[in-house]
Amino acid sequence: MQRNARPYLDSLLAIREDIDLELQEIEDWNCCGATEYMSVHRVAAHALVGRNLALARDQARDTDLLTAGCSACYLNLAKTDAQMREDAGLKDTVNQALAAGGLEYEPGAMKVRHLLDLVCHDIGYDAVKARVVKPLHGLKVAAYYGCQVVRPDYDSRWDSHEHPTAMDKLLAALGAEPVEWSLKTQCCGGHMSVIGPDVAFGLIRRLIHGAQEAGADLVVTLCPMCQLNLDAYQVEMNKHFHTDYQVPVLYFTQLMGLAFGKKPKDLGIGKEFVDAAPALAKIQAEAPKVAEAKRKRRPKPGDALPMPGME
Amino acid sequence: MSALDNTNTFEPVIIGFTCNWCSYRAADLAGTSRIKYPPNVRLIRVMCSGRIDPTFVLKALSDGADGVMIAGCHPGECHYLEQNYKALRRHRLLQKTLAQFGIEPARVRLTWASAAEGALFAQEIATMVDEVKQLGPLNWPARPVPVGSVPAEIPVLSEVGA
Amino acid sequence: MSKPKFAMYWAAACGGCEIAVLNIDEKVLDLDANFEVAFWPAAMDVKYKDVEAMEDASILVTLFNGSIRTDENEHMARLLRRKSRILVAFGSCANEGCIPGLANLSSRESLFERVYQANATSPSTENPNNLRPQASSQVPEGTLTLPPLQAVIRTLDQVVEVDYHVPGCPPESRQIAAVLDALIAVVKGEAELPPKGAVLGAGNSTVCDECARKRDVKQIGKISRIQELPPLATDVCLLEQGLMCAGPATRSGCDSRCPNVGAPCIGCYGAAPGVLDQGARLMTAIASVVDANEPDAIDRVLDGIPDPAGSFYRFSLAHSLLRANRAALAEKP
Amino acid sequence: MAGQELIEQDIHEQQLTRVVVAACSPHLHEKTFRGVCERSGMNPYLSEMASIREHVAWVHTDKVAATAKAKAIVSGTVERVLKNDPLEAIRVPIDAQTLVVGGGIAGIQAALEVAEAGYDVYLIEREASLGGHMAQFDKTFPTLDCAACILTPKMASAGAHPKVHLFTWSEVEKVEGFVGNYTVTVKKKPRYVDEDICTGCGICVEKCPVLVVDDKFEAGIGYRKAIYWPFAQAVPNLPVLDTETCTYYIGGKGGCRACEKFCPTVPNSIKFDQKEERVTLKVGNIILATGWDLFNARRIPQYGYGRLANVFTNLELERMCNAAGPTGGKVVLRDGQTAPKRVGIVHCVGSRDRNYNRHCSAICCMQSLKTAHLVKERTGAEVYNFYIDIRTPGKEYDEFYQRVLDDGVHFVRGKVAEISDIPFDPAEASRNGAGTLYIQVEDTLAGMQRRIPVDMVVLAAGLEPRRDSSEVGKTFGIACSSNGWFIEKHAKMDPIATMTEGVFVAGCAGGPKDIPASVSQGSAAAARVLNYIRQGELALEPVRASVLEERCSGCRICNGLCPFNAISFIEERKVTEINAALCQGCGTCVAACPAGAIQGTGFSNEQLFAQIEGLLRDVNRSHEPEVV
Amino acid sequence: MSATPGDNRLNLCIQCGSCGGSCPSGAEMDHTPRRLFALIRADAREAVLRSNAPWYCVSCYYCTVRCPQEIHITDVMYTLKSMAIKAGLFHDAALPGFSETFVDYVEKYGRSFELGLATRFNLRHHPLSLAGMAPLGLGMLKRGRMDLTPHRIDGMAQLTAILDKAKALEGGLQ
Repeated sequence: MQRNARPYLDSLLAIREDIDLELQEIEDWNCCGATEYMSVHRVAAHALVGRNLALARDQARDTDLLTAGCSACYLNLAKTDAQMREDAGLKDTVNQALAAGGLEYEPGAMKVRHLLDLVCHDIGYDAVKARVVKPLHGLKVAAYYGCQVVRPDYDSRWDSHEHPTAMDKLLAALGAEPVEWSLKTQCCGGHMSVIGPDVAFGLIRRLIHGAQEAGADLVVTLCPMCQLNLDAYQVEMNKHFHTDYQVPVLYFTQLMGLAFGKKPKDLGIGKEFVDAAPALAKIQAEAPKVAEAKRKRRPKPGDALPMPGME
Repeated sequence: MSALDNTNTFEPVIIGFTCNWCSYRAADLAGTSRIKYPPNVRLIRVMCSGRIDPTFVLKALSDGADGVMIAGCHPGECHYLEQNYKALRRHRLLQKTLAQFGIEPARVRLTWASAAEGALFAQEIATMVDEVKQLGPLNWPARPVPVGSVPAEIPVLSEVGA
Repeated sequence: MSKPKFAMYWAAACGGCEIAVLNIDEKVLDLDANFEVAFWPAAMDVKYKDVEAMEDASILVTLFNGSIRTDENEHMARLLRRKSRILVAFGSCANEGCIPGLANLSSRESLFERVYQANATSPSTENPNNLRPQASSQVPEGTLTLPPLQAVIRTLDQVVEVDYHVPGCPPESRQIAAVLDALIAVVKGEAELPPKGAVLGAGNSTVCDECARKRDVKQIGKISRIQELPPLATDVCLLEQGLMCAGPATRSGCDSRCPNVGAPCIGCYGAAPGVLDQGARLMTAIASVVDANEPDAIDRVLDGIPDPAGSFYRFSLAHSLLRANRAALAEKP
Repeated sequence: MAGQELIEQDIHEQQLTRVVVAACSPHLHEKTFRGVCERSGMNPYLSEMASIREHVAWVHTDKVAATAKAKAIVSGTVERVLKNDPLEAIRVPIDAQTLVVGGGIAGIQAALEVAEAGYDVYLIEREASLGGHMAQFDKTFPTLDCAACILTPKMASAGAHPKVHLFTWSEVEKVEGFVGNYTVTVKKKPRYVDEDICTGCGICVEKCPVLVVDDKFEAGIGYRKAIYWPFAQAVPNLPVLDTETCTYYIGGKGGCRACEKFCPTVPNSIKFDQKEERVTLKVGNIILATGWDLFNARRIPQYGYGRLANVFTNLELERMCNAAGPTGGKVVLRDGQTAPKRVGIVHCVGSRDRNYNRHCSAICCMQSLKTAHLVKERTGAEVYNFYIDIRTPGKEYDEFYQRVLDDGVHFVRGKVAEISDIPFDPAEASRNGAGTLYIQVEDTLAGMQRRIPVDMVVLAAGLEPRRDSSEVGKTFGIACSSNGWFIEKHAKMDPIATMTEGVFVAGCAGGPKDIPASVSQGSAAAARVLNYIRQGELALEPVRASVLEERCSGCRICNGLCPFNAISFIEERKVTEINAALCQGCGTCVAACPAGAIQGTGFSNEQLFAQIEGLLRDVNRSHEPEVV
Repeated sequence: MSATPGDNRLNLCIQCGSCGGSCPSGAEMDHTPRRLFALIRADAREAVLRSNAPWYCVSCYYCTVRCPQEIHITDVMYTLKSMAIKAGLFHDAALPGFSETFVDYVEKYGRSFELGLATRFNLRHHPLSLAGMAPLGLGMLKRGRMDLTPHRIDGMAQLTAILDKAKALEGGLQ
């Protein structure tokens, strides 16, 4: 986060006191191997993650919560923890490897949680709402969750693998208007942006186009990789397809900061490739009129069929 | 007799508890199919593996059996719906307890066999017999039975001291 | 008119049974009034040789407490059997081995090691020279002897025939008083002896029968030790609150003293009537109500019982079907 | 049968009190030899069989060892038989009245069969009318005859039959007793319409000003009033008032009352103050035909049901195709007007999927083929069926598949991955126009990913066990399998009976079935019940558990262990009791009782201890018993 | 061969294609995952290991959560990749190159290093595209979002020891 997701880190640091979040960085953490290491050496990949888990456990004081802001880091931590819990053989092997570095990890010792999960489910929407001083009224946002936070979801932390609602509820608590769209958890291109850009561009365009079609002013993400692909590669994608999409992509922590009244600069806003300023200019001081509560209409002959509800 | 000789000639005696509906019928089927297996297991039929009380196992072991087999219907197929899960739970706890008495887990085997699995049941028996042979005799010492040293008859108390 | 003779003896035991007898208060005077106390080392000085000199069957009733751990215990058990018309196994040790019986899970050697080894894990051991008690040792004054320790602890009825059983660790004083009253009534010719082998001073059901706590259908999802649990409800079954309580498998008669004050029953009154093996009953009961069907999930619940043999057989190990650990049993007596 | 005669002779001459037959497995001839003993005046339960054929002679080759084993088995059996108690079979009389729960096609069929044989039947239906799911369907496969045309006559016969006592808008609350002798408490929910007075003229429904979505019969695509008929051909022909939408109730019993005002009967049929009633019935047997629930397609968010307007369920399509349904039989998009030009039918929605239900719902393939045919016939649209496997194992079913192929319906083999309203790229968008739904699937036969544009999607949602099936099972003392369907006594040989004597299942309560199978099961269940009624009484094996009350401390360890509800706790005496007629004799509670207070006849502790001792009599132990 | 990945449940596959249908890069794959599983069953080792499919897997886990048989498809893909590397069978050397380059950086520094990764990978495998990607890299640098030099963690010796041991154990497993 220190580098390519600098705005994520800055915004998180800026808001952490508002939401009473005490954070400690794992000292001397190593890269989790993303999705790549697993493909080359499975056991070593788990050992790599195991080292982080063990360091976290040793360093943790009065907590067993381990949070990550990146999808891949979160997934890898959760995966190694879950698979070590399930598979005693793997647990032994990983611990034998860790022993070579003087470490040991008892699976389950740390509860691996994504940052969004902590904010939505532990801190809670009400606590967030209570901190809002500048509601984001008038801002239409597309909540984008990507893949690896909600899938495969080893510990059932989310309401859905396909259409989760946690971030939408969070953004609504900030006063913004989350749009309904079908692509919340579609792939941002992942590592294909490097190894097969053509595939990635197609996926990025679909997301950006879909968000725009749904009426979103900007896309909100929870992962540095997704942000990078949708933001930085949006520019590349435009070149590739000769298009001119300008959909800014921010982190949910940045929007929280804005709603909490922080200065955009302190939240790393301005460091994005697609300028978010025009979209953010739409934030109104007053709440827009709430659309009239939907009433059950009297049907007339030739009228539409009723729509099944979501519940 | 050396330990090695022991394993060669030792023929364990094993008590097998089978349920009426699946595992006992599996043994019947092994019979009607003429499937051969070692003669070391002596079966007791109960209605359900849920009837099997750890006391039976302890009694069999302390009365001289070298091992006990518990057989029931496969999980989810119990004739009495779910009672074989109770057998499973009791077996897990019994094993933990028996370990403290120095009795190896292989001596008390839980197995599932449907009425169609005569061959599997015979195989289970063969495997268990083999494993218990490797372990050697259990030979649990018989309980001491005190005899004698008691006055032949106890007088009625009211006569005493009169 | 000579009074019938009474004896009480204390083998491998803690002495609590003797205290319990004294706890019957003025009732002890009835004992004195109706019996001649012929032998009671805890209360008066009579030598073994005095007992040996008595005529066989000259003591009417002997309350024998404690289990058989040493050759001396065994000698006294046989001696008192011969001298007594009625031999009563008194208290949990004599009946089923009690807490000392848990030593049957270990070999004699490991017991010595634990107790006498210089670097033993026992924090109270200070024995830099690794001295061990010897059956006999020479001193300037002559030979000193100690009764040898036997391989395993046995209960009184595993050594000599027993006429009656009074369970409990210790037996409740109220129950002792009742047993004495019954004996006195028999002596006075006002009552008949109960059938041989009867259990006296106890109920015919289990501790739950006397427990005031509310009970419901049971499903145990977790078993904890009492210190791991939040304050317990005062009126709900302890087992249902996740505590290992031996009440369901333990003979009634104690007025459910422990559970009624919030401590789980640990089983000192032994098995319910007609039951062959108390631990097996407790084991099967607990396992039957474990709220899991998959082996791993079952194990997770059962892992809440770190010492199953010790928990199920806390008092009745020496009298159980298996009696002792295999290695301990294999030792020469 | 010389052997049997010999035994009889010996019993007489030697005055035998116990018999052990060392021969074959008891599963073959236990009954035979018990019969021999009974004929000779001995209690049949004082005999035992030692199986030395199946368990010894036929399976061992070492003759010496086999002989030793045979002797041990005989020794164990002899020891055991000494502890046998004389037992009497438990005889219970059978009440000739029958309870049928569920008024769908299976329940109607069962009720009519029993009634036709001349016995009283109570038919209980939770909804306001008989009919069940079949009443919602338009056509039935494979013959395409109209569901209402074949169902309504049956409903009418059941409604009119003097031996069928109908309780609609009612639920079974409590069942006590055992086979032959059940006492059932039925809760009659208030209809707010007096059944005895109402003539079914329908003026109240006509005058009611409140119109709401009908989630039940019309599957959410049609409307009904606050006081309404369940559907046009309802049996009984009575309206029912919904207090949740009626303005009189919503407004705190203030306004409207139009129904009451316009009701022409004297006295007035509308009874705003009608209360719940409870009726107690005595019956000998129970048939459960409680049916199924539709899988909630919202649980698969990638299929978009509830989110994407033009994604429908198969049940919605049934109503849409029905001429009496909300669209008058027209197949249209959610706008109520446009006929679709491209329609995708997705099979296996919520079925054959470990994330939802593992079972095959059995009817959706045929139903989807039927839907494809009807949609094609009515709209001329291009119709795509997305399937994993096409299953058409009924009479004339595969012929129907052939017919649909011939109709020109497209078949794509692949489980649909997702349904999206968002095109992949601008080219796709411009090709297909606005409002298109894209079905993304791997065409597994072509071996490629495809995105097929359609206007309408029909999800073939599967059949699920009723959401309350586990509670219902508990009420009737039967269990559900891990999938949630009621478990039959034997899946093949006894699919109608359950482990609880006197309780039978028919139709989809036991698992997904089509109409012919449900009707057959309804008849089969009736046949089983009639058999019991004709016998008049039933003999039950006396292998039972019982509680020694003075030893029972009421610890309640055993209370949750019986799947047949035979164990109950008597609060006043703080002891547990076992109902011998409900007990199936498994012995689990006997083995579990920590106080040793539960006895098991036929398999008592004493019998088993003795058998263990007998079986081990020949075992040489290195430590001889220590004699003191 | 089908036994190689851990508890993969592959034998439960009913060939329904929900994986291939769900895959974001499914259209680009020479064989869909479903087809790969059929090939594995057919013992067509070389066709499986030469397939580009595992390399095109974006680890989105759609196939895994949607699979009606709960097959751990994404994990199988990882295993197939590592098998392909070991067997030296590639559809396109560039594909494993990225993973290996990434792994190299992690093993040298304990952290990934985007600039180095992108440059080295593209230099080796797509030299022509490097120029095209340059503005992106510059943009990252300008926004303070990329390091010019890799960061090495302090516990590198420890990490190396752990990874060496893990690899030794892994070797032993196979």
